[in-house]
Amino acid sequence: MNLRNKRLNDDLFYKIREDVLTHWSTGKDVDLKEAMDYMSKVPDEKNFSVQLKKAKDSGITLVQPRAGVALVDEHIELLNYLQDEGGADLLPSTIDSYTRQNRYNECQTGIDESIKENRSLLNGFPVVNHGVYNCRKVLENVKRPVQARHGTPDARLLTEIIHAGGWTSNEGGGISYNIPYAKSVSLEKTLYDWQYCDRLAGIYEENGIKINREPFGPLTGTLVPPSISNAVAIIEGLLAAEQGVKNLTLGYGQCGSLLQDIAAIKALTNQAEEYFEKYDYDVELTTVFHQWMGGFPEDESKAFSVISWGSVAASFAGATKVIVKTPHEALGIPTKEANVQGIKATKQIINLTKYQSIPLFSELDQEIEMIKRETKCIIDKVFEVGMGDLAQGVVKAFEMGILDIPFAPSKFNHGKILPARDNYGAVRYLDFGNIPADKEVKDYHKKLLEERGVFEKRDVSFDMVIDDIFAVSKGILIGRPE
Amino acid sequence: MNLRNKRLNDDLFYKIREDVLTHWSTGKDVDLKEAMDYMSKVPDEKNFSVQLKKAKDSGITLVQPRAGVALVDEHIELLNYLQDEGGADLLPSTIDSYTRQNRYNECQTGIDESIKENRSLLNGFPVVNHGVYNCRKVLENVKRPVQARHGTPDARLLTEIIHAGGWTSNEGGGISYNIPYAKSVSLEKTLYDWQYCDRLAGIYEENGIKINREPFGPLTGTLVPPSISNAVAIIEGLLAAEQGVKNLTLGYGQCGSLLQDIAAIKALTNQAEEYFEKYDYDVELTTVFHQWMGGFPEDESKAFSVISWGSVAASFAGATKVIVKTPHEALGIPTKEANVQGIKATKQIINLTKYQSIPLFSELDQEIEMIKRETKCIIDKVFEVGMGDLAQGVVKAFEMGILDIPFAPSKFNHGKILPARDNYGAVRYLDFGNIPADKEVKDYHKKLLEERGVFEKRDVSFDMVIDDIFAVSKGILIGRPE
Amino acid sequence: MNNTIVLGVIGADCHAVGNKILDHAFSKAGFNVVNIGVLSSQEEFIDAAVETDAKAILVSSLYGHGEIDCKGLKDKCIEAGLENVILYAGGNLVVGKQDFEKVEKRFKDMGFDRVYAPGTSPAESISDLKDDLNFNIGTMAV
Amino acid sequence: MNNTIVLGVIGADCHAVGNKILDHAFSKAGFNVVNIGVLSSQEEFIDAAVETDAKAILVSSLYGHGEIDCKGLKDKCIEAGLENVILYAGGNLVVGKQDFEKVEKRFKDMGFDRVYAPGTSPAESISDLKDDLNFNIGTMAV
Ligand code: B12
Ligand code: B12
Repeated sequence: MNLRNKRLNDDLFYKIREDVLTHWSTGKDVDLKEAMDYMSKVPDEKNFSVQLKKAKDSGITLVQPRAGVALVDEHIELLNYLQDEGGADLLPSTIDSYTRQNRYNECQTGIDESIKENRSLLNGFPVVNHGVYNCRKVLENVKRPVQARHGTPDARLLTEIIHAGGWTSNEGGGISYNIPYAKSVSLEKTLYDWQYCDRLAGIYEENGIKINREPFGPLTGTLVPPSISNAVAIIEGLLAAEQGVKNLTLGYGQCGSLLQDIAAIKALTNQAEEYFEKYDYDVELTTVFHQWMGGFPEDESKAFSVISWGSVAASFAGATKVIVKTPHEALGIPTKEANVQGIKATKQIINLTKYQSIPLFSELDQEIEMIKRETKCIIDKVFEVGMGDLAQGVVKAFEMGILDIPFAPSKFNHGKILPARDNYGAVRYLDFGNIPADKEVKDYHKKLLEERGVFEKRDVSFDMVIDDIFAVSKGILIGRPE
Repeated sequence: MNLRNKRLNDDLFYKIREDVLTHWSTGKDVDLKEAMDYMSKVPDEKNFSVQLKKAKDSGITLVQPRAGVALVDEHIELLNYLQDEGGADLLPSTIDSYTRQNRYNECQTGIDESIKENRSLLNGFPVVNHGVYNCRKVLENVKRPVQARHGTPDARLLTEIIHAGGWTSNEGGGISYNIPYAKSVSLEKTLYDWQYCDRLAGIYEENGIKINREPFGPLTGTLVPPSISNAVAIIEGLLAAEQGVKNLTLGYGQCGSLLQDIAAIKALTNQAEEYFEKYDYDVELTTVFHQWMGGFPEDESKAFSVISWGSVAASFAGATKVIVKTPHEALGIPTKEANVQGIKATKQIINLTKYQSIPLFSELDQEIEMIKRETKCIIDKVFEVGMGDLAQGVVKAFEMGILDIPFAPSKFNHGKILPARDNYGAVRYLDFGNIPADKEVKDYHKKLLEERGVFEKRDVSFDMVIDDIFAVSKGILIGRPE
Repeated sequence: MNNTIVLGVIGADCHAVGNKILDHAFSKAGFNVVNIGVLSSQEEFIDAAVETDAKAILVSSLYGHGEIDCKGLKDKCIEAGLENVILYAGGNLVVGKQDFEKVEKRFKDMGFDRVYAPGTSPAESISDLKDDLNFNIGTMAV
Repeated sequence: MNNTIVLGVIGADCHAVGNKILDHAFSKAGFNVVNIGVLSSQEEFIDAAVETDAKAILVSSLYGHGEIDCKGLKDKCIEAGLENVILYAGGNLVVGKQDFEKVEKRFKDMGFDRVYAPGTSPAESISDLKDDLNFNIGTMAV
């Protein structure tokens, strides 16, 4: 394995492919030629890229839930319920955690027990075990595009199966589906494996079939400063584009400060476009805003408000789609009814705010510029340590802590940065670790946190971080001392 | 009755009072001297004015529900539930509709049947029938200030009873509790009767007891343009101040456009202060923001979002308190559980947004100036037709349609103005009726509505008004053609 | 052909918006609407119906006291010789969120011909009333 | 006095935030925390406990497969000579929003000494563990 940010050549790709398709018995049903035929008949209403482009052009924010259960018919029923009762614009298939770890045997146990107990014992849809034809069955029995949402470090077989199955979008990336989801999988491996997934999307594109790719924006979902998640999103976008991906949705997880959230999405769109242009990639770019991804309040009324607040930010930020939480979030995988409640609440806010906007006032503009400046500093350094090669750069950058994701489980993550909220609720760097930033930026963050310290009459310290982690689940935004 | 905007003199006041206290048997228990004694012992935590001032000074938005049932003990239980479970900062006692019409006999039937059937058959707390001692019982059994919220054209006896009962705030006014609530009660009568209520508050103030007064801001709750409700609020504020009221909370009902809602509250505060200064009244001013007062969606998830959206606007507008709706709004008087859900959802948004703010960007500033300009035009004209007397001016202004409240039931309302939303969701004048406005203002509204007409490919007409009336209950803001 | 109907909001109820909408919608659908408005007593409904020879009385109640306020209306109609006049009720007829089927039954027992759940669109009741009165759409001025 | 505890997230579960918080909180409360982190197998828990002579094993499961993942852990503990090691479980132990009492019972039947509902604050389990281990606060380094 010689990791380079270069398009995988056909020989290599098809050699790897031969092996990948043997990882589980359903791999043998994937026939690329036949899959292209099938895909070319998927109507526009069920094509992710087409629907996203339409939404982007008309300035609308689409609504997408997360959902997946162990068995095919139950999964179809679930998706139809979300689509018909909730009015979901885009459909998910959230994949279970065993599949994510390529433990297909355990999936099989889960499927068998789910059949026996007549309830889903898996936390998602075990797509590899179900295989190509069941993916098609799912797609053919719904009215909207379907996307796989997972968290799989090695998603190569999964990707083969879902696309051959007619699903036109795949979430993930070599960084975003490794560092927050794995403990000891190397970045070389996941970057390489995701090049495969991206390349497969590229091959479909070269055959005239539109496939949407979506790096996972929120990472650990817990107080991630916008410049970190934007840097990762743009880098994964560039890596995907190199493999021939043409339709990209870059993501961001709500921080909770309206101003910062709007700024982050605007900075992301703007800066990603700059980089695509700079590196000469022709990409159709859209954005996804994730409602609050950290710990939720248990109380459902409060959860509804967290959902609404995320919808407000998504709408005013002008995200192309919003990923919906549910009133059950703090407790467990939502029932389909709870999922529909989340969708309805979200749509209501989107509909109320659809034609409203907040202009680019100067504080907002300043926040955008600050995020872009921090992000650029990180991305440039990644290129630098990779000696111009972005893939190599990412590996080195994580080693050195130039890229560092707060609270991530991976041992390849530096784990030195600490985020905390400033006195107005925006997420700032309490400790930059080795994240590169110029002195002015560092002073800026320091000043903001000290302001909070003065207000709270306490030192700027790790206590703030802990209090902030618990804050939203306790019904507040900033973890003030009690 | 000689209606003038002049402080009622003592002779007249006490003469009227003698009669008022005979309107129902409980009137005899009101002893002003003893009431003052009682009031002077009500602690600060239970004084409305004190709590509002505190909130204003610390820039916090307090949360208050609406609630009331037929029987005293049940009412106490209800309020405690809202206070302890919901965390309500201020408590209401919503009065039933028979009391509002002074039909105390029917109240008695309602009370009797409620006892028999062991469920509340009245839509509120029949405070006059329950009398002074029961008011005190309520106050003594809760931890927060209590306010009467009603809609009573002639609230003189009610006002005597609640204040003697230790309740430190009274909602209402000669316009706002007549035009939206009555069909054929003259304005002379209600203005005169509310002078009495205001005067009584003034007398308490002169004896060192703080009483808060709150004109009812939202009026019919249905597409009321901000300049109309602000004009009425300021006028009722001036009328109250003349009678010696020192602590005023002016209100506004959410229109649904964030920009317009923030602008309306800011315009209201600012302009009310200008008028109080101009007429030399020394008033402690606070504001109340009412979550959406028009038709609600039946679906509870959607209702939650309407509640949240109102909370967002209240918080960013910087209102001193917000009045809460519930997920049951479209269907019927909420259970106490539903009421708590509304409070919790609201508090969650208030807590999430507490330290956030939206600066005064130029579009917002322009909206504020426009509202103030329209409002001033109306108020000045009211003074003019009243030949300098505000009370006389109000009567004439309604006759002439200078003041005109959309969809109001009163036959003394002109009923000629028509409101509709512009293409961005703000409520504008589709027809000014006789509302005074300069040409530039009229052209401005016309242009905005024509823009919507073009967008919707239809003429600006009454159809828009109807569609807008139903819009929010259908889950949208602007009633676009289907 | 007489297609007069009486419209109003009963009792101490001041909710005026739905009433104005119903007036507009039934008028537009060709009915001759006699609207007695909000805060109307049973007697006012009956007097208006007698005076105008109305074919139907549409009672709104929004504020929760509908059950108390509507009691005995049918009897008074019969007394006044209006036994054949069609009686509809709609709005938020009872206090609180209740099972609508039970509410419907209670109002039908009180003599109402049709009962409408909260937020029913005017189109529904217009079409019902046309059926009940055997009005052919073609014969109506629109 | 030995106050070593083993902390980890079982199965294919990657939820790391709660684990880091527990590490911090138990360490601060004076425990010697051996944190094996996320994605840990039953064997890893047992090996760590044997190696460090731990007094308690605190198993987190957030992602919904807790029931499957924890099956048999107690037996393996006994096999490894850890029959006296205290077993706690916490997090979001099962798929979906379920009645906690039932969940608690199921996990107790599996041999866990204490079971914690979603979102329980660290303070609660720290105080429980001090009781269970008869640790006197005074004897602990803070
Ligand atoms: C952040 C988060 C993520 C992040 C995690 C990042 C990371 N690596 O840490 C990301 C986005 C990656 C993620 C992924 C997934 N997640 Co997740 N996630 C959450 C979320 C929102 C917050 C978790 C959190 O960090 N809380 C804050 C910490 C401080 O609290 P805590 O984890 O609850 O831990 C505290 C207590 O529970 C207690 N505690 C925990 N363990 C123990 C053990 C003992 C012995 C004791 C005494 C106490 C104790 O003490 C801790 C400290 O106070 C929760 C929902 C929620 N709680 O709001 C869902 C949630 C846990 N996730 C869930 C799921 C299903 C997943 C996924 C499978 C994907 C999906 N369906 O979307 C994947 C899992 C992949 C995998 N292999 O594990 C579900 C689990 C459902 C269930 N049990 O029925 C939840 C509940 C959301 C939901 N309602 O669907 N998730
Ligand atoms: C606006 C409003 C007000 C305004 C009214 C202004 C005015 N003068 O019109 C104000 C603020 C003044 C007000 C006051 C009160 N209100 Co109010 N109000 C509302 C609200 C929010 C909207 C009503 C509305 O205008 N809807 C829009 C119109 C177009 O729809 P509609 O009225 O439902 O009518 C349509 C249909 O129902 C149907 N329909 C109606 N009648 C009939 C009859 C027939 C025969 C047919 C076929 C169809 C039909 O057709 C209509 C047109 O489409 C409703 C809740 C809701 N619906 O969201 C509460 C509501 C009606 N109010 C309520 C109450 C209790 C009151 C008060 C007593 C005070 C209080 N507790 O806060 C006072 C009443 C005072 C009095 N004496 O009547 C309750 C009634 C509770 C119950 N039934 O259990 C409601 C349901 C709110 C709640 N959940 O608590 N209110």
